[in-house]
Amino acid sequence: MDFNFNEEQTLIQRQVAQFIQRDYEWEKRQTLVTSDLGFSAENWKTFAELGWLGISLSENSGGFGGSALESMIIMEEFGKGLVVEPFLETVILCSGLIDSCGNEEQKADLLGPVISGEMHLALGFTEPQSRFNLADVTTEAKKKNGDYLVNGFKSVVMNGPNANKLIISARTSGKQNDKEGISLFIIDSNLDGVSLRNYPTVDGRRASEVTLENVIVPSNSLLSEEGNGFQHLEDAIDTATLAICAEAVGAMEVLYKTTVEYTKIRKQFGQAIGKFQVLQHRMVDMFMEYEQSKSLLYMATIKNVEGSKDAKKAISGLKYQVGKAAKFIGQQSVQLHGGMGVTEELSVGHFFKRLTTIITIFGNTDYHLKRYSQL
Amino acid sequence: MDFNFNEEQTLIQRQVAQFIQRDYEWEKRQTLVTSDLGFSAENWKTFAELGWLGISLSENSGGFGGSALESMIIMEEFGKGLVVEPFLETVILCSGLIDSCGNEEQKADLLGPVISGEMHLALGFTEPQSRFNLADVTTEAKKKNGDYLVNGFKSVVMNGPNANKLIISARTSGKQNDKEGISLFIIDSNLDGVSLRNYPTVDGRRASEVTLENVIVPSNSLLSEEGNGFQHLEDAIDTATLAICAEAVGAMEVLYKTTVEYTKIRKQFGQAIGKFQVLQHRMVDMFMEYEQSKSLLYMATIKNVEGSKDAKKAISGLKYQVGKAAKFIGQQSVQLHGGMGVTEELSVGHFFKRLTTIITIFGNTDYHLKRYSQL
Amino acid sequence: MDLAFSQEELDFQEDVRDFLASEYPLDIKEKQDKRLPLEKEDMITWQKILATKGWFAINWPKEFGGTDLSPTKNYILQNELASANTPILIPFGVNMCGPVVYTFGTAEQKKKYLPGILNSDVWWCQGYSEPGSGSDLASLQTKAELQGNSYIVNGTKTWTTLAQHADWIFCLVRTETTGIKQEGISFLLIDMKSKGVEVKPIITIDGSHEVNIVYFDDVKVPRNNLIGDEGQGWNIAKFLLRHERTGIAGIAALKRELKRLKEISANVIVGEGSLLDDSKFRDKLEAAEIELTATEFTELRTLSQISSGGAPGPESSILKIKGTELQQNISELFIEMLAYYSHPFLTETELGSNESIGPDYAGAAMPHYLNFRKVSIYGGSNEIQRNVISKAILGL
Amino acid sequence: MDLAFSQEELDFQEDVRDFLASEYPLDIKEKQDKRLPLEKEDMITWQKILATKGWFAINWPKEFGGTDLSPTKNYILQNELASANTPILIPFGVNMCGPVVYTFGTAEQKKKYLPGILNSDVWWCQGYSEPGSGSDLASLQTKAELQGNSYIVNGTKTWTTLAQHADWIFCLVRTETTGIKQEGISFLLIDMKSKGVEVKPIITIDGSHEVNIVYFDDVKVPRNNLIGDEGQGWNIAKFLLRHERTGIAGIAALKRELKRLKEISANVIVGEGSLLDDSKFRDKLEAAEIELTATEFTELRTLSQISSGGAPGPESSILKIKGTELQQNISELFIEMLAYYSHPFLTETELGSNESIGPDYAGAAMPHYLNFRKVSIYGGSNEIQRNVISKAILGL
Repeated sequence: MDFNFNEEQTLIQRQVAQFIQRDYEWEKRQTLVTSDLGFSAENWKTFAELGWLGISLSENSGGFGGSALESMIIMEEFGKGLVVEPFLETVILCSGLIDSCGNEEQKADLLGPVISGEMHLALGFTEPQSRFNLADVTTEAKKKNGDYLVNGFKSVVMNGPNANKLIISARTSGKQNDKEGISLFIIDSNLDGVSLRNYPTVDGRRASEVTLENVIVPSNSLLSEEGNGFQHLEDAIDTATLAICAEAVGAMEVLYKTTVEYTKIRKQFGQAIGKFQVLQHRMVDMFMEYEQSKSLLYMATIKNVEGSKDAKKAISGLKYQVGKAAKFIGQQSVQLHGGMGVTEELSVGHFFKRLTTIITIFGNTDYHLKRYSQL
Repeated sequence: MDFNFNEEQTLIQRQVAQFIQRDYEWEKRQTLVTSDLGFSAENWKTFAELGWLGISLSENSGGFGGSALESMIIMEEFGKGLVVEPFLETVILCSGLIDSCGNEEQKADLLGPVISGEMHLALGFTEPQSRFNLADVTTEAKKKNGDYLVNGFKSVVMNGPNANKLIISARTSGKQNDKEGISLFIIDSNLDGVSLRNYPTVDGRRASEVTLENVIVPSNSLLSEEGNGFQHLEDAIDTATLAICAEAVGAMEVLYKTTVEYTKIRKQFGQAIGKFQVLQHRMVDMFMEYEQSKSLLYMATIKNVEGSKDAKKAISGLKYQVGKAAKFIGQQSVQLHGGMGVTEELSVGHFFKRLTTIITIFGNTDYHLKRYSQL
Repeated sequence: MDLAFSQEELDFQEDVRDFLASEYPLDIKEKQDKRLPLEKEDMITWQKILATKGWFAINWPKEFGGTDLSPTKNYILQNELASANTPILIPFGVNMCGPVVYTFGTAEQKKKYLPGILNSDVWWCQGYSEPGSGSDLASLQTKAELQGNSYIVNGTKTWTTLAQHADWIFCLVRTETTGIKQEGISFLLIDMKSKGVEVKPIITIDGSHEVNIVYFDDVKVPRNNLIGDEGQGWNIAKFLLRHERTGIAGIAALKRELKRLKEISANVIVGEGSLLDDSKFRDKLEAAEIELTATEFTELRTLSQISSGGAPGPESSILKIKGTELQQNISELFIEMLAYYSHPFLTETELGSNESIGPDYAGAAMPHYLNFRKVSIYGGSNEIQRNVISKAILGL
Repeated sequence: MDLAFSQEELDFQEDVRDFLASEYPLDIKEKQDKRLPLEKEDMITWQKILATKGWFAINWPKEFGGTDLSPTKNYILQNELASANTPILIPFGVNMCGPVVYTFGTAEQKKKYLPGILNSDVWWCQGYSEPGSGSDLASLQTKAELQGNSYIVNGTKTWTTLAQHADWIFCLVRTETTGIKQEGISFLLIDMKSKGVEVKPIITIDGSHEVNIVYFDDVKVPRNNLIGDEGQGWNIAKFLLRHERTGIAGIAALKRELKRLKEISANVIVGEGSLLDDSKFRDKLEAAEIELTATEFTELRTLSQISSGGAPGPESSILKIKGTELQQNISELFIEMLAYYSHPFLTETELGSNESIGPDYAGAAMPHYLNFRKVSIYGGSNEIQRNVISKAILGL
């Protein structure tokens, strides 16, 4: 048993940490959030140049053959900077999916441009009624003249506004909620019949409602085989869940530490509020929630890399713990900052908002406790 | 709306409080607990003389025509003294049941002696597999030559060792878990085929495992009509739930106040531990749990007296709250007393143990939250 | 002991219901039902309508133009108003400045200030908190120096709710810098149009402009704007805090929101059933309902004590704690219910444009959740409330 | 990073399993499986058996007769022992007095005391707490005054676990009453057979006799029973506390108990299914399992740091807090599972007589629940542990 990073991993960690510290100042990040694009194209170029966009992709797709461990390292550091660049959506979620089940042509077409920073992707895996059930798919794809005719609606598609291509789940057979009969399609955002309503989300990111109306999708846009998309989708979401938990762990570390430091300075009744025992113990509980989350993050990540048979169960256990911790640390950080905690001005409120969405994304605490129990 | 007791009720409250203070010293109580009988026959005589044993029974049964409000007042005070006399079992649970559904002969035979203090009763309503489901009855009663032949097993019958008569639920028709087909029988503990294994319980009381083997029970021992016992049983348990919640509220009041006083005296690190903010806030939470429990106790009791249509729901809400509060106040009282809290010597551990059993008796917190939700 | 209403009280309830059915303006009702922000005019309009029935200054003594409603009728009124989802009243005039003026003010001051509060023509805001003061209110630094017949006020107030609409502000100011800090505080009324008063918005994490910073730069305030004596400000503030806390639990509004949550979640499909059938979600909802009922009856017990001649004491701190915990808890359950659809974050204008993302009840949920983080912080944080109970009730 | 065991470690695991299958005495196993109390002889027998394989003094350096087992092998061993439900080892000799003697003792002291600990012939107990000292250990009052070549010891120790069996006690005593209170404390070994030592049982709410009060009345103790220098006692105690806390979480035993709870509750019928199918019960059980796994990996991360050269630091306070919370939590779930059958309260003799009330696993559940209230109080209460983390890690 060994919990240490190897040399290469340590290097990546340092590199990302350095980027956050040097090139991701808070004020700069805030201007990105309100910009048209919603993030920095320049930063994205830097990610490409430093090789981060291909680090977790397989060598035969042009990547560096890393694993969920490298993604974890990057995402944990990104969490500390509250990075808004859509690394999770384009690289981990969509590229990971293509890497694992795309054909050679699709990999060449899409992953090359992703790795070089020229392509953005988004995954449409939820519908208004589907909540966290990936098999609840009503969007339909019917064979027609060798193509597919797609009709349906995908909701809250993260990074939708910015994506050149969308990957969506659609039903080619079976009934709503059937795991069988779900297919994945790569759809160009510009295709006729695809319309996006774009909007900002509370965590300073962007998403879209995607309407698909008689969209003619060529059959070579099918990812993997017809009807067997569910397992690939679930695997991709699981990998992304690990990654977003790593982001949360990074964000929680900053948040609890910021709060501790704030209470050392902020004075009330003639003393630093960090001297009040009730607040001390609450911060100890925040610290412990963070440590417990980090322990499960490492455990679940390694189990996934090692292909352990309880890897999926470990992910649900992790997301449960992270959801619980993110809520507690987020809410208490705001509470301990007092009025300042609820202003747009301080970073604490923004960390809190991102942690709040992370609790929901890919399934909330209740959902994952139930899934843990069933796996 | 009015939350004040009337003059008569105030009088009863004072009378019981005075008894606890003057005649129920802690050391005396502790000798009762380890005595053969398990409580004081003399105290019981006093209860009879003061009229407490008949206070909640109807006038036509020889009682004083009081209501659940009077029982609440007595039980709340009893809770403060951790009274071990089986008032709940003999008077509230069994006599209340007979009063509500017994025939004139049964009332005359049994309630007179109860009111005068000469008769003790116990209710056998649980079986090893039944948990909190009153309809889960496998004990069988078959008609035979005008009598009933009863076979079965009743578990953890509170006050069993001391009861002259047992009331038991038995199935005269239907399947296990059917609400229909349950009948109630008054059985003399001395009947052939009735055998009791008696034992102390953790709260310093007594209970029995009751085996019924080919017991011939005369048909005039049937309470109410054959097969319709369930509703009466449920009503009796509900009334007793109100009463045991009142006891818990009394016990919680003593426990949180004792703890507050202890922390004012007990010194650590050169100061009274009650000066530590973490302990202060915890005691505030204990106080609030107590107040919230008391509010629901009053509400549920009045609703029951007024025959409100959501009276049963109010009882389950109350038992849920009391279960939650009893656990928190009980555990934290021990914790704040430190090592002394876990010794037999101090009263705190005994209050904790009684609160622990009250959490379970008549359905625990989970059970009542579910029932609340279903009513 | 009884919970039943008398016939007179039942008639009163009927009266309130009839009034709401006919007098609650539809345009305001629509905004309220959609959880859209109200304009200043909406709030004033509604207050004026309530005043026609004497249901605005309900706690004021009759001699000052109030209704002096009985606790039970007040309970009935609040339940009916909340259940109809009418706008909350802005408390700074009617529940705070008014009672201070009629309790501590001179005859002249009563004559000058009370009518504008009663008829909602004058909008008041509250100048208590300062940057740095937080829960330690007595550490406030805004200075009022007497020069001739005027106070010259310098300093900064913050978290000033709806100051952008206000005509007047009542302030705690420091008239004495030596001695015990509480004893140097005075209660001063300041016209917001005075020279040297500047209001700067604070945008909160829910994206709204509700609170402000108010700067006072050599603001000249007539000496007879002082309420009570110099140095009496802290006592006046304590008087207000005690009165403010009764009803702070906001039980009636919580009941409405919980009911709404239950109704909506019964229609959110999860697997074979609804979200309300989901045991984990339902448990949280039912537990909240029980806690809410307990808090309601704790409040009623407190009111019953007051009716029997007791004064509202530190028990009201329980209501502040439990009420705000429930507000936060229920707003959080809305987020859980909405899942991904709690994430879209439109501006208030977009929210009002009928172009919601997801179901029409979705848009306001996250702003509410974020906004409600404040309720455990302001008005004496819940930590401070526990300190109060610890000291005043438990004697620790 | 990896979690896999090496081949050598897998072989070791096999070795432990084989050993347990053949060497774990059946009579002891039966008592353990029924959760019945062990006799002193049972405990000693088992410790001696473990010692034959070098699995008793696993953390001791080899030069003193220990095994100096690697952290991973230790982890494997603890898991196998707990999973087989072998008796817990009495820590006072092997994990406490032993390390103190070989770290701070003279050559002569090592020679005198270590063999008796290694072969379990000498039973040690711990004289730290005093009536009134509680978590404020440094306030201890038991005095040792030097008279010639002996200390004269007077005072009272309390909560002394299994002192009724003990041959020797190691004590913190006060050798200096002036100055900083920590600096006047010394570490002294006392023969329990000395004149003036008296042991009085304390009965706890679970009905058991586990702890005692030990009185010292003019007890004469040879000067060379002092470990280290006079005044070094506090440092020795801190050294021990740090070492004691690693492994204090008791993960392996918790895993066994949780597994047992799961297995039993799967057979408790509730309605149509089992108690394990009941969503509320199962949620609590699964949440405990996740917390347990997190704590296990927090411990492993800490051990990994130690292996990489770090010293066990205040992080171990997390393990104390989480481990004890889990112990209490799981013992509580047993009560919930048993419902009414947790109430019968038999004596230890009756429990051993095979005449249990209800299912045979029922009798020990309530005593365990009650007994486990102590775990958040002793060894530095969980409040103290939070103070430690606050100060030492968060710098507050």
